[in-house]
Amino acid sequence: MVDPDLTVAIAGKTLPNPVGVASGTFGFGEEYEGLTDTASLGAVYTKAVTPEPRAGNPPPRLAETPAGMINAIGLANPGLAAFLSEKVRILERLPCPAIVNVAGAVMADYLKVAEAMEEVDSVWGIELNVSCPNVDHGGMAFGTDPKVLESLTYAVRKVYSKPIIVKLSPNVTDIGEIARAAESAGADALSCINTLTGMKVDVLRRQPVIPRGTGGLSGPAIRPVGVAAVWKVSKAVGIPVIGLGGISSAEDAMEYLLAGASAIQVGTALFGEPDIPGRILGGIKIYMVQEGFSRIADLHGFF
Amino acid sequence: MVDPDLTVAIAGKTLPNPVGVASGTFGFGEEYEGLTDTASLGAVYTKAVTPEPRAGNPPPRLAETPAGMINAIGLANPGLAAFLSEKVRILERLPCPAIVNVAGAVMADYLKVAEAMEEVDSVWGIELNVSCPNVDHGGMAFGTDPKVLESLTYAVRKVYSKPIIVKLSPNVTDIGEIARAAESAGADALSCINTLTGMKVDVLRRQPVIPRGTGGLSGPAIRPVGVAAVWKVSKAVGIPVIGLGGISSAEDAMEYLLAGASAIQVGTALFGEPDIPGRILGGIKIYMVQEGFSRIADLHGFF
Amino acid sequence: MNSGSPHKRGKARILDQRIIAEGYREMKLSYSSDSNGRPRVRPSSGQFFTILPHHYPLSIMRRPFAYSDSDENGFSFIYEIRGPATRDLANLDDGSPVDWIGPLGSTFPEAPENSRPVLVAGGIGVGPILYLARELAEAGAESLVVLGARNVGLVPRLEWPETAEVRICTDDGSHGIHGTVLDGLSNTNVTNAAFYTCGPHPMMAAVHRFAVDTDRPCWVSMEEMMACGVGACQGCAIPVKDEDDLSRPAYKQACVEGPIFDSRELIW
Amino acid sequence: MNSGSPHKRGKARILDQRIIAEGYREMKLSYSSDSNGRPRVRPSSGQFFTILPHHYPLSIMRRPFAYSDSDENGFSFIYEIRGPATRDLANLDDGSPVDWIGPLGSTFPEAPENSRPVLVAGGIGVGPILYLARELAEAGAESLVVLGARNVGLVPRLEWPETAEVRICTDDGSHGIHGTVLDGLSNTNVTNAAFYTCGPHPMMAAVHRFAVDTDRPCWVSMEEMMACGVGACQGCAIPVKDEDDLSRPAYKQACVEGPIFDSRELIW
Ligand SMILES: Cc1cc2nc3c(=O)[nH]c(=O)nc-3n(C[C@H](O)[C@H](O)[C@H](O)COP(=O)(O)OP(=O)(O)OC[C@H]3O[C@@H](n4cnc5c(N)ncnc54)[C@H](O)[C@@H]3O)c2cc1C
Ligand SMILES: Cc1cc2nc3c(=O)[nH]c(=O)nc-3n(C[C@H](O)[C@H](O)[C@H](O)COP(=O)(O)OP(=O)(O)OC[C@H]3O[C@@H](n4cnc5c(N)ncnc54)[C@H](O)[C@@H]3O)c2cc1C
Ligand SMILES: Cc1cc2nc3c(=O)[nH]c(=O)nc-3n(C[C@H](O)[C@H](O)[C@H](O)COP(=O)(O)O)c2cc1C
Ligand SMILES: Cc1cc2nc3c(=O)[nH]c(=O)nc-3n(C[C@H](O)[C@H](O)[C@H](O)COP(=O)(O)O)c2cc1C
Ligand code: FES
Ligand code: FES
Repeated sequence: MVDPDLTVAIAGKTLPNPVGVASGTFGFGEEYEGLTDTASLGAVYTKAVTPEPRAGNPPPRLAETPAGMINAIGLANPGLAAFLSEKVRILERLPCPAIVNVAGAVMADYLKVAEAMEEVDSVWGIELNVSCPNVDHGGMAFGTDPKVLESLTYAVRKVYSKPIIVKLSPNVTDIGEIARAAESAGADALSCINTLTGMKVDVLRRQPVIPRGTGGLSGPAIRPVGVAAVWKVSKAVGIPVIGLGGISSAEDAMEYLLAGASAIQVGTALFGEPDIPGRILGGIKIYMVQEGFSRIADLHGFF
Repeated sequence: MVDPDLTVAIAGKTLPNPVGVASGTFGFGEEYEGLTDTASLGAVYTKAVTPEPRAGNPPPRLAETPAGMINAIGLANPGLAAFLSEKVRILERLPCPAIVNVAGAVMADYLKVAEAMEEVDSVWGIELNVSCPNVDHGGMAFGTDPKVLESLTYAVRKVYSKPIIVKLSPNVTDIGEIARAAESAGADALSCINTLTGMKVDVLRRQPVIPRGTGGLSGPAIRPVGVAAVWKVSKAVGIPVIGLGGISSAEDAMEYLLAGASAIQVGTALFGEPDIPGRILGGIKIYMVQEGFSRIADLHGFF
Repeated sequence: MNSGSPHKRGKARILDQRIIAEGYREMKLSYSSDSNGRPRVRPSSGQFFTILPHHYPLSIMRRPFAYSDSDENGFSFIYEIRGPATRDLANLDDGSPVDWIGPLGSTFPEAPENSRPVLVAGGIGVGPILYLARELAEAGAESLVVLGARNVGLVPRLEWPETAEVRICTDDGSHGIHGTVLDGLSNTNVTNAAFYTCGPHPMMAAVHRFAVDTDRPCWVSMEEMMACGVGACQGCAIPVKDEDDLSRPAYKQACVEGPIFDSRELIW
Repeated sequence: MNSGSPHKRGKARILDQRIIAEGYREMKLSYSSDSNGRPRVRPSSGQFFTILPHHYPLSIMRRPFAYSDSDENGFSFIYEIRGPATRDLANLDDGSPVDWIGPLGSTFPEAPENSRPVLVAGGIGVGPILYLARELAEAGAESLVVLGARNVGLVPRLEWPETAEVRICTDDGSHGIHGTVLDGLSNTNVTNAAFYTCGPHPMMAAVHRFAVDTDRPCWVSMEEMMACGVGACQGCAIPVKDEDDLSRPAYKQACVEGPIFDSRELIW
C-alpha cells in the first residue's frame, strides 16, 4: 500500500498536508512549544496582524457556551512593525508553512500589511480576515458586501504575489455570492468559516458577559454551519476551499474534506487538546488508506 | 411578596405566561399528552400549516450534532382542509393560547391560510414562517429580503386582524433590517430565531446524512446566536420580540428575556425533557421574586 | 396533567446488565416503587421506550430501544454498543438511574388464527423478537425463531421459551446453519406461517419478499431517527405506498404509526 | 516535539480528595510512573495547571487551578465547587485520570531581603498561598498568613507549616478575628512586610491599597477567563498601566505574564 499523497496545492504552491491551525488560536507559532509538534502541521495561520499595534478589547474576552465558546479578543496584536522585528524570526524557524492573517479597519490597512508581507520570504501566503465580528472596524463590512470585498481583494492582489486566501464570514445571507466576488478579484483560495455572531448574558449581573455585547462563536457547536458553508462555497467557486469551524477529530475533518474542502484548520479544539492536529492528520491518513484514496483532492465531489 | 405578573401583552391581547413551545416540535398540541402539562404553557405554536397537504422530505430527516440537531422535515403537514377539520378541535380543547405557524411557497399560500385562520376563534394569532431552510420553496426568500417580507406581511395584515408574529431567520447579513421591514408592514411581534443552515456528512457513505444536503440546526449549540439576534432585533424595533433557539433551562430563558425578549419558546429541548417548559416557567418566577421583578416586561432594557 | 395518554416519563434503576454477544448487552431495569416511576400500562412486544443520553445535552436526542421483556417491576432490553449513548449505558454501574419515556409505538399484532408465528431476527432486532416469543409462550402458542448473525461471536446467548424452536444461522457457518435467515427458513413448511421480523433492513426486506412470494402475512419493525417519539416532530418518516396517488411519496411516522408495520404497506 | 518549553500535557490519577470547608475540596493527584506523565520542571507556588473538563467538549474550555502543593510524585490543589467542571471533579472516584497541562504562568517572586512575607488569602486563593507558605517554611523563612472567610463553615481546615503564624478572620465573627483580612492586619508591624495575596478581587484590591499606603511591595494572583493558557489566544487580558501612553488601555496576559503581578502594575 502506497502512502497517500497528503499535499495540498494552492496557486502553484503546496502545503505539506491539509491540517493547519486557525488564526487567533495558535498565536505566532511558538506558544504551544512542548505541547504540539509544529513539524506535523500543514500550516500555521498567525493571529491577525494590523498596521498599528492593537491592545484589544477589555476583559472578559471569553465565555463558554454549549459545545462552544465566544471570544471578543478585538484583534489584539503587536502591529506590523513589531511583527516584522519580533515575530518573523519565529515564523522562519517553523518547520511548516506560515500564513499571515491580515486585518484592518480600512482598505489601506490591508494593503500596508500585504505589501510588507510580500517582502518576507518566510511567509507562505496571507489570509485576509474580512470577517472578524469582534471589533467595530474589523473588516466585517468587507466580508458582507460582495462589491466591497471584490475591490479589496483586487487591490491586495496587485501588491501581493504569493497565495491570497480570503476568509469568509458565515454571518451573511448568501455566502456563495461573497465567495464568487473574492474569486473573481483574484483570490487563490477561500477559508471558511470565521466565527458566528453570538452573545451570552450573565443573568445575575444582567449584562452581557462580553462587555461589547456580542462576540464570535466557535467550537463544535458551529461545525454543521461550517460544513454547510464549505459545501455551498465549493459549489460556487473553482478555487480551493479551506474548511474550519468546530473541527476536533479526524471524522470532523473528513466531513469538511468530503463537503468540498481541500484543506482544513483546527481552532478552538487546540485549547482542549493542543496535540489534536497531529492526531487528526493521522486519522485522515487511516481513512484514505482504508477507503482507497491516494490524494486529498479525490476526497471531494461525491455530492 | 406578591406573585409576579407573568402575562405578556401582544397587540392588545395577552399570553398567560412567557413560555411557549416552538413550531414543529410540539405537533398540534396533543402529542405530548401525559408527558407535559399544556395548562402551564404560555402558548402552543403549531407545526407549520400550508394550503395543500405536504408529505415532507424523504428520510433521514434528523441528525444529531454537538449539543444540537439538524432537521429537514420539509413542512410535513396535513394541509389547511385537514387542519380545519381535524386539528382545530384539538386547539379548542387546549388550556392555553394556540398560535398557528403559517407557511407556503408563494404569497397566495400565506394569504390563504391566514384568511382561513381569521375565522377560527380558537386560534389566538398566527406566526408567519418566512424562514424555513428545509424546503425548496419554504418561504426562505421572504425571510431574507426585506422588501419581499414587507409586502408579504402587509398583504397578510390586510386579511388577518388578530396578532401576527413574523418568525425571522438567522441566516441573514442584517437581521435588524429584516425586522424593521416586518414591523413597518404591520407585524405585531417578531419571533427569532428559526434554525441555522447546517450540514452533517456521513463519512463512510460519503453523502450528507440528510438527503437534500442541508437542514436546520437547532438546540443549545445555537443559543448564543439566538440571544445575539434577539438583542439586535429588540434594539431595531418597538414591537415585542419572542426569543427562541436552544433554550433548555430557566437560566437560558432569562438570557433571552434580559437580551430583549418579551416571551420565549422552547423547541428542541422538549424532545429530551417534555416537561421542561413548566420547570422553566417556575425558574423564571423564582428569579423574578428573588431579584424583585414584578413584570416580565421589566426584565429587559439593561443593555 | 392529563393522563389519558398511555406513555409517561419516569426513572428506573439498572438492576444488572450482562454481555450476551460481542458488543451486545442485555440490561435489566427496575421501576422505582412510587407510582410515578412506573408506566401507566404494561408495555407489549414491538413497543419501545426512549432514554435520555447520559451526555445530554451534548447528545441532545433521546435514544429509542425496544423492550425485550417487561413485568410490573421493571423491564429489559438488548442493545448493541454503537455510539455515545450506548457506550455510556455500558459504563453505568448497577443502581444508576435511567430516564425513560414509554411505552411508545405499536405492538406486534396477533397472528391470524391457525397460523404459526415465524419470528426472524438479526442484530439489535433480537430484543423485541425475544419479547414476542415470550408473550407467545405465555399465551401457549408455539413459534419458530430464526436468528441470523455474521459469526458465532455475535450469536446472542439468551434463554428462549421452551415452546420456541430456535434456529441459528451464521454467515460464515461458525455456528448453526451456514447461511442467512432465508437459509434457516428453507425446509420449513410455511403454508401457515405468520412472519414477524426485526433486524437489519436488508434482512427484513428479504423476509418481506419471502412472505410475499409465499403469500403469507409479514410484520416488520422499522428503525428511523427519532426526536420526539410521540408523533410531534415528523422526524421519523417511513416511506409507504400511497393508495390514492402512487406518483408522490407518502410517509408514516415510525414512532406512533409504527414501529411495527405490515410489510406490504412499505416501500422496500 | 520540542521540549525547550517548560510546560507539557499529561495524565495524573486522583489519589484522594477531602472536604476542607463548605463547598471546598483539596484534591491530591499522582503522576503516572512514566516520564510522559510528569512535568518537565517542578511547579512553584503561584503557578497553575489546566485540566480538561470531564464533560469536554460540552464544556470546551480547560479549567485553570493553582497548585497548593507539588513534589516529584504528584501535586495537590484546592478547589471550590462552582460549575460543571468542578462538580464533575467532586464526583470523580479515586483513581480516575485527570488530563493536565502544567506548570503554567509566573511564580510568586522572592521577598526582598530582610522583609517578612505576609500572605493574605480568601476563597479559592488559599491553595497557592498554602503552597507559598510551605515553600517559605522549606526555605526556613517565617511568614504571617491572614485568611478571610464569610463564616466559620467556609474556613478551610488545612495544615499550615509551623513557621507560619496563621490568623483567621470571619466577616460574621463566627471564628477568629471578627472582620476582614484588613482587620486581621491591624496591630501588625508592617514596616518590613512583603505582601502576597490571592482571593476575591475586592480583597486583593484592599491589600494592594494597604501595601501602597504603607509603602510595602505587594504581589497579587489574578484570575481571568483562559482558553489556551499558554499565551496564544490573547483571551486572558488583565488591564495594566501603560507607561508610555496612559490614555489608552494596555493589557497583559494572565496566563504567561501572570497570574502573579506586582500589584502596582495593575489598574484596580
Ligand atoms: C423503534 C426503535 C427500536 C430500537 N430498538 C433497539 C434495540 O432494542 N436495541 C438496540 O441496540 N438498538 C435499538 N434501536 C437503535 C438505537 O436507538 C440506537 O442503537 C441508539 O440510538 C444508538 O445511540 P448511540 O448514541 O449509542 O449511537 P449513535 O452513534 O448516536 O447512533 C448510531 C446509530 O443509532 C441510530 N440512532 C441514533 N440515535 C437515534 C435516535 N434518536 N433515533 C433512532 N435511531 C437512532 C442511528 O441509526 C445511528 O446511526 C432502536 C431504534 C428504534 C428507532
Ligand atoms: C490562574 C488561575 C488559578 C485558579 N486557581 C484556582 C484554584 O486554585 N482553585 C479554584 O477553585 N479555582 C481556581 N481558579 C478558578 C477556576 O478556574 C474556576 O473555579 C473553574 O474554572 C470553574 O469551572 P466550573 O466548570 O466548575 O464552573 P463554571 O460555571 O464554568 O465557571 C465558574 C467561574 O469559574 C471561572 N472560570 C470558568 N472557566 C474558566 C476558565 N477557562 N478560565 C478561567 N476561569 C474560569 C469563571 O470565573 C467562571 O465564572 C483559578 C483561575 C485562574 C485563572
Ligand atoms: C480566541 C480566538 C481568536 C481568534 N482570532 C482570529 C483572528 O485574529 N483572525 C481570524 O481570521 N480569525 C480568528 N478567530 C477565528 C478562528 O480562526 C476560526 O475561524 C473560528 O474560531 C472557527 O473555528 P473553530 O471552531 O475551529 O475555532 C479566532 C478564534 C478564536 C476562538
Ligand atoms: C423537528 C423540527 C421541526 C420544526 N418545524 C418548524 C416549523 O414547521 N415551522 C417553524 O417556523 N419552525 C420550525 N422549527 C424551528 C423551531 O420552531 C425553532 O425555531 C428552532 O428549532 C430553534 O429553537 P430550538 O433550538 O429551541 O429548537 C422546527 C424545528 C425542529 C427541531
Ligand atoms: S419521532 Fe417525532 S414524530 Fe416520530
Ligand atoms: S489564555 Fe490564551 S493567552 Fe492567556
